[in-house]
Amino acid sequence: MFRKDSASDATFRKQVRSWFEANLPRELRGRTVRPPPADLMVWYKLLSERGWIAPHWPKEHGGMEATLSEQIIIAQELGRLSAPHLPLQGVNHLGPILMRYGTHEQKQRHLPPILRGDVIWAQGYSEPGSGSDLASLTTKAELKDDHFVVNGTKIWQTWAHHADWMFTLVRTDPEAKPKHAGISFLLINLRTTGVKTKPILNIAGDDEFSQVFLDDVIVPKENLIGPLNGGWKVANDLLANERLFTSSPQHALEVVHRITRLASANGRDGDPVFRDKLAALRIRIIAQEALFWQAADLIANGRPLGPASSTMKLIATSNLQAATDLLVDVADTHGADVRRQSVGDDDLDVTRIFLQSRRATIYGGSSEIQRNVLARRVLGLPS
Amino acid sequence: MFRKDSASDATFRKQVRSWFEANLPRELRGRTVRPPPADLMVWYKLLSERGWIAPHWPKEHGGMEATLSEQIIIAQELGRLSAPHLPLQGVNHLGPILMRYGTHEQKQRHLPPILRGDVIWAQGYSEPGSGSDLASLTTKAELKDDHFVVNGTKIWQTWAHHADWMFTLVRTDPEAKPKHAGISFLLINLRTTGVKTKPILNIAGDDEFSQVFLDDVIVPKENLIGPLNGGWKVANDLLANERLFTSSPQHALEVVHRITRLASANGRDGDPVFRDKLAALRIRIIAQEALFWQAADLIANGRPLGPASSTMKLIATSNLQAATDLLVDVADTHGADVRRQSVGDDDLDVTRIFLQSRRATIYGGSSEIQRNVLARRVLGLPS
Amino acid sequence: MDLLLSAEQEQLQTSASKLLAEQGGVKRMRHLRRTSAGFERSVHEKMASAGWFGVLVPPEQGGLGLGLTELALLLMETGRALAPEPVAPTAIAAYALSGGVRSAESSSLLEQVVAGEKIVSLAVEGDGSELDDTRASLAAMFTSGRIVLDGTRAGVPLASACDGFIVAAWSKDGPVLCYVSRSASGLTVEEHETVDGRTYGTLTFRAVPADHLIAAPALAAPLLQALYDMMLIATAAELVGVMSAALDMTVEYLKIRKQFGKPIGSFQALQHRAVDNLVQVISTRTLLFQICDQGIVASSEMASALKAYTAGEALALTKSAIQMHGAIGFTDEHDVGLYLKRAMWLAAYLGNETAHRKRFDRLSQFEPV
Amino acid sequence: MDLLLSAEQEQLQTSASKLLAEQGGVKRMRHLRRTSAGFERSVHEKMASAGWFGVLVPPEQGGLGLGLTELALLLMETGRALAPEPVAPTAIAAYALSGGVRSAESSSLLEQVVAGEKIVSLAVEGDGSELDDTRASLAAMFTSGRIVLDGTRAGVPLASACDGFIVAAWSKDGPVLCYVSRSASGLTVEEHETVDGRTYGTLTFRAVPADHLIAAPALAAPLLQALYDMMLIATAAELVGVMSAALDMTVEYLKIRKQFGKPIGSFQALQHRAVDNLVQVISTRTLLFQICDQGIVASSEMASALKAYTAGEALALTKSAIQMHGAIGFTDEHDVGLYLKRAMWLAAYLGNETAHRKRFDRLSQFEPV
Repeated sequence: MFRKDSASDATFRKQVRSWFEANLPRELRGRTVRPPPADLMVWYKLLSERGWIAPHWPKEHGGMEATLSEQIIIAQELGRLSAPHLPLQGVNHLGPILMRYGTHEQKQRHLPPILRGDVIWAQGYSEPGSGSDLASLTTKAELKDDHFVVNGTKIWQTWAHHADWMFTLVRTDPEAKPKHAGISFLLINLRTTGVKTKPILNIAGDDEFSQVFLDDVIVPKENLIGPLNGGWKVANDLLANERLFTSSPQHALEVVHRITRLASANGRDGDPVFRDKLAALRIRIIAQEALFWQAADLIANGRPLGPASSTMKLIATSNLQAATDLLVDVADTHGADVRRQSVGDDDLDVTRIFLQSRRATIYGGSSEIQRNVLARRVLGLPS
Repeated sequence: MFRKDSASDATFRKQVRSWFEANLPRELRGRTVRPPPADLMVWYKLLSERGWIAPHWPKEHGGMEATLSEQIIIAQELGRLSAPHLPLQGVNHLGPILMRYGTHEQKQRHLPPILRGDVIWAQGYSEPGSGSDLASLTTKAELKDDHFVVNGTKIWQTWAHHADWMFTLVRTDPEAKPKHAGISFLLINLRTTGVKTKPILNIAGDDEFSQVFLDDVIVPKENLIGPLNGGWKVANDLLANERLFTSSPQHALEVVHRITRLASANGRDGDPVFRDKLAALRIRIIAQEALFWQAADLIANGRPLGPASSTMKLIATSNLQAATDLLVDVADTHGADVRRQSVGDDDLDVTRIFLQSRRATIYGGSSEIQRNVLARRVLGLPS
Repeated sequence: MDLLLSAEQEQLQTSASKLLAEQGGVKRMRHLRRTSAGFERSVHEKMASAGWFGVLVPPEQGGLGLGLTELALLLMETGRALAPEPVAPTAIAAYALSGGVRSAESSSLLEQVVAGEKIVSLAVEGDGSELDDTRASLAAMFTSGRIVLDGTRAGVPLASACDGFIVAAWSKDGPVLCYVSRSASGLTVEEHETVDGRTYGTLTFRAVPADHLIAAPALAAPLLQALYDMMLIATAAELVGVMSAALDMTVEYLKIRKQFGKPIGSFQALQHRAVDNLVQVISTRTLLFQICDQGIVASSEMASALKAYTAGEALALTKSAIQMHGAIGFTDEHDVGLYLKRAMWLAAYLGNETAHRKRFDRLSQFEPV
Repeated sequence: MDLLLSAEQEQLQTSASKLLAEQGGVKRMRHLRRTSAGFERSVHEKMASAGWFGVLVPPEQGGLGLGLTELALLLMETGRALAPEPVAPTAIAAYALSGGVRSAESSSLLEQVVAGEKIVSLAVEGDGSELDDTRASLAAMFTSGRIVLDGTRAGVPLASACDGFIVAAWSKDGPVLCYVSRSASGLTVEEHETVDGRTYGTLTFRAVPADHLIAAPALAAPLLQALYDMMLIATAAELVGVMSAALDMTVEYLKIRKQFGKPIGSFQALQHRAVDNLVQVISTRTLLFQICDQGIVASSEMASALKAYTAGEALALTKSAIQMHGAIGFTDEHDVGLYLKRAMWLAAYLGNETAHRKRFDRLSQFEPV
């Protein structure tokens, strides 16, 4: 809406689109439940072979070194075909962290398998007692000679029960004040003795999450990333820019697309009350697009996003949920059916989309936490 | 909607309606700004002579001793003619307090002039520094022999600059803990030396409020109501039941009436989007009516309203504001005009109605305070 | 807490609550999700023994002869426990039988329904956009003394698991109500799974002979209207139960869950949200009771107002409950999600908030005091 | 804070803010409420000296040759200070003159407008329900070389106090734009007071000869569309200024005002509400700038999206600001109420949220990525 592709971006989009259309397996399109890893990693490896699995990585590490607008184009074109969500914790989270904080050996060892899709990574930050108050985490790692002994439990890892490794935050100084000064960033091989994982079904019946139990797990000291007790900064440093993609208007627009298809199938598209609601939603998403493109410009200009990422997340998540609300609304008496609501080739899957969108305002810093951050850091309100 | 008049109530309504129609001066109907006291008190005295100024007072004190449904009928019929708001602080607030807490002499002295409209009373609770946190009030009354010496200032009195007397809360024990244990309930004659009043215009340009300055004001000890330092209970005891009337659905319904008249005048009444909004509002008000009638039943059965009055106030005020929002919405490009928007005989006065409705969620315990009360007293959430 | 219930009504509510708790409460429902029947006949029979299905049936016909308020109380408890038995359809079917023509077949069927021996569901829903217009989709022909049905009926709760249906159809003289066994020849049931793990059905009738007539046009028209509105009210009652249980569960969690060294229920933003949810529970419940109080035949306008209001508030409240539970609320293993899903079905069933707001607008005239 | 303004743009904004503060800021507006002119010619001239009215006029025609972003910056400051001068109409009138036919009259008028010597307002608003459809209410006839106007134009800012109008009218060949002096014979102005203490006018033309033509149909059609959309954007810019000042004022108050022994800004419920208002400021401002960035002729669809969105958010924010101020916010003596009232007028002017949502729906096609 706000940006037309430049000539070179248009060429790039064309190239990406035709390759995706030719190569993304049809049975992986439009899935609202995560396919099994074996199916999914086929697509991961195809992208990897094409050199497109890590658009934002520098060439020296095997990435595309794509411009931000190219990265956005890839995300848009994947969304256009409703490509499945891949386990990209390694590519998106750990990779950039290793590039900034890893030693030469750490980079050599871990980056190539991420790129090839040989290793699936899970992110292990939250604990049962530490959600919004992450700094209170208690999983303990005691340094003994050349290794850590880790005890505790981590929860809400995406797909840890299918993962090979986990990057995680552990407490290495129980006395530290403030609490986040006693936390380190550690890589743990999930095949190590003493590690157990348990899948957790989400509200939509998808095995999205896991709990990981760590019982006297031996972790070599070389798996420490960044300084001992310096893990808080390692984990948080690159968060803001990542949020650009999680706050993309595309997620809500994909739901709008479902809404319009359903409405034209069931005749609601001629109802002025529906049109008013849809227009209100679309206008809100236009405002979100404006924020998104401005943030992209800031990042492209090397300027920090800062608390603006909290604003974006609040807007993105509330728009997404407003969209799924309208989807259920338009479905009327079928708003609770789990049978696939097919319109032409499309599976609209109203209930699952609605249920999954509950996640948005809870994970990655709940809306309440984002508001606390903005109250403190932008408005300067007292605590 | 929920209640049909009983046979005797129907007779009563007929009697009230025809008398109001015959006697309420036409120039006092449909006013959105308070007419001057001289005009207003004519109507007060007419009602008083008819014996209808104090429907809820017992007969022994000159009241009607009306049933609750009769009281509601009177309020409805006054609303039906858009009768002006009278200065009823004496009738509605002080009267019942005197009847419960006053001595024989106090009742004898103050009740008859209230009934006759010879004395206008103001309520002096809030102070510039004590709004939501009323118990922190600092206006000081020192007891010396047979009188108090009062110093301080009171604010947000309705019409104190036109009033003769004020009933007020003053601090008689500065050391008391908790703070509300050091507060007494006092009557102050506003013609006393040392009293100054200043009108305050509200946002709609009406001289609704006043500030009262008290500078070494001598108040006879006989003006103390209830025990020394027992004023908090005196002032709060009867609040819940009074809220029944302030939370009446009638206020929002009167705005709905304006909305429908405006919409049929400007053609919006045929617009499905408008009809959907109006239906949503009317349904909300129906739910409010249900609460109102249930509360009326509770009161009629002698059961305490308790925190339910907070629920009612939250719903009543948000419905009122939703109604004035819709009124402005329907007016579209005329939504900011102060010229009288006449439809037939009616003056719709969109902007003033909208602005005045801001009051609802601030005064009489703001919505924030009501939510605090319910969180603590009903949900038992910790502080 | 803010109701004006009689001692008898309170006792009915308490015993209903106890009965459901004894069967296993929400845990039971969790295990019954996506099973073929979706509910338990044995529990249905216990409900019958407690008189639930005769609540609206006059004593002389073997019922309790109570009113909508009592039905609402039972359904609020059903909603609170997420009990999957077809309480509302059965109780309302019994009402229909008791109010239709007195025939040997009807009386016998009524007896069986009230006793819990036969489970009868309701097939009276019109097409989604028509709501209570029964004309559209199912035709009734009187042929040599029998009624023969052709067409479809949608939105029939637990259609595959019941023994028969009270069916509304359209004859050349107007609407009729009749009884059709589940096993009637020419009747097929297409099952749809709902998000809360139960099913409802679409019935297709191909020259299906009805078992017997329940009401001919003159009687059927008002009866059908009453049934439809009663089902709206019943659905709202179950929603109110769902809402109040979700709120209670959330408030408990706010008191127990600690973050930043404090119970999260001490944070004002969450307190105020919980209070807004409390207000939703109080206002929907009060509206429900006041409408029930108007007597067994409520106005269609009010029934739609109630359904629209409750559907909207219930979705908002159960979503809020998930949010306040945080990550654990987003899992399948926590019960709070079951309440959201049940609210989704009840909100959609018989037409959602938008649909009933429109019906309200169509039916109602605004008359200021 | 989250903008990508150039150094020049930032400087323009700073100097505009300074100019308005030097004139007296909001206090000045308070004194000018309900006065006959409603604004000060002397201040208007200072704005002219600072180049404000030539912001959209090419340098070769005596303007600054800047774009919508710069106009938006000036208007945001105008909104922040509640300055009553007709900044948007004047600057957009100058744009219209610079983009119309080149004639001696036009050039001379343009020069005077840019110099602040003549104040020209815009009379292009259609009827409320038609928005940008100019056909309805004002007809233009070409009679012996002159244009003669008959009909009405509504919604003209400060109509009584200006020197003339850019008028849109409908001729048999299509729309025309022309200039009409305030003193033209046959022209009457009916004034309406607005809630913020200013006026706008309805013009009635009875065989009024236009002073001169600004654009004949071929040119007038796109120019008129651009003017209307530009005014929408300008109105939104002023609203964004109003919102940001109201938020700043509120946040200051939250820090200072104490209750229960603490600044009320330490209560989480108020913090979160203030944050929601911050998000409204950021998102409306960002949308404004991104639309301005698309160039001087924005799409009508986007202009309506912006007007709808900003009108809604501005009313919500200024109401919230009153609420957070509590009792003092409900008085006439506190400035925060002035912001609500200004928001009411700007939200209603040229069509409110509902109206522009409808226009957006009409103009836009949804195309997913």
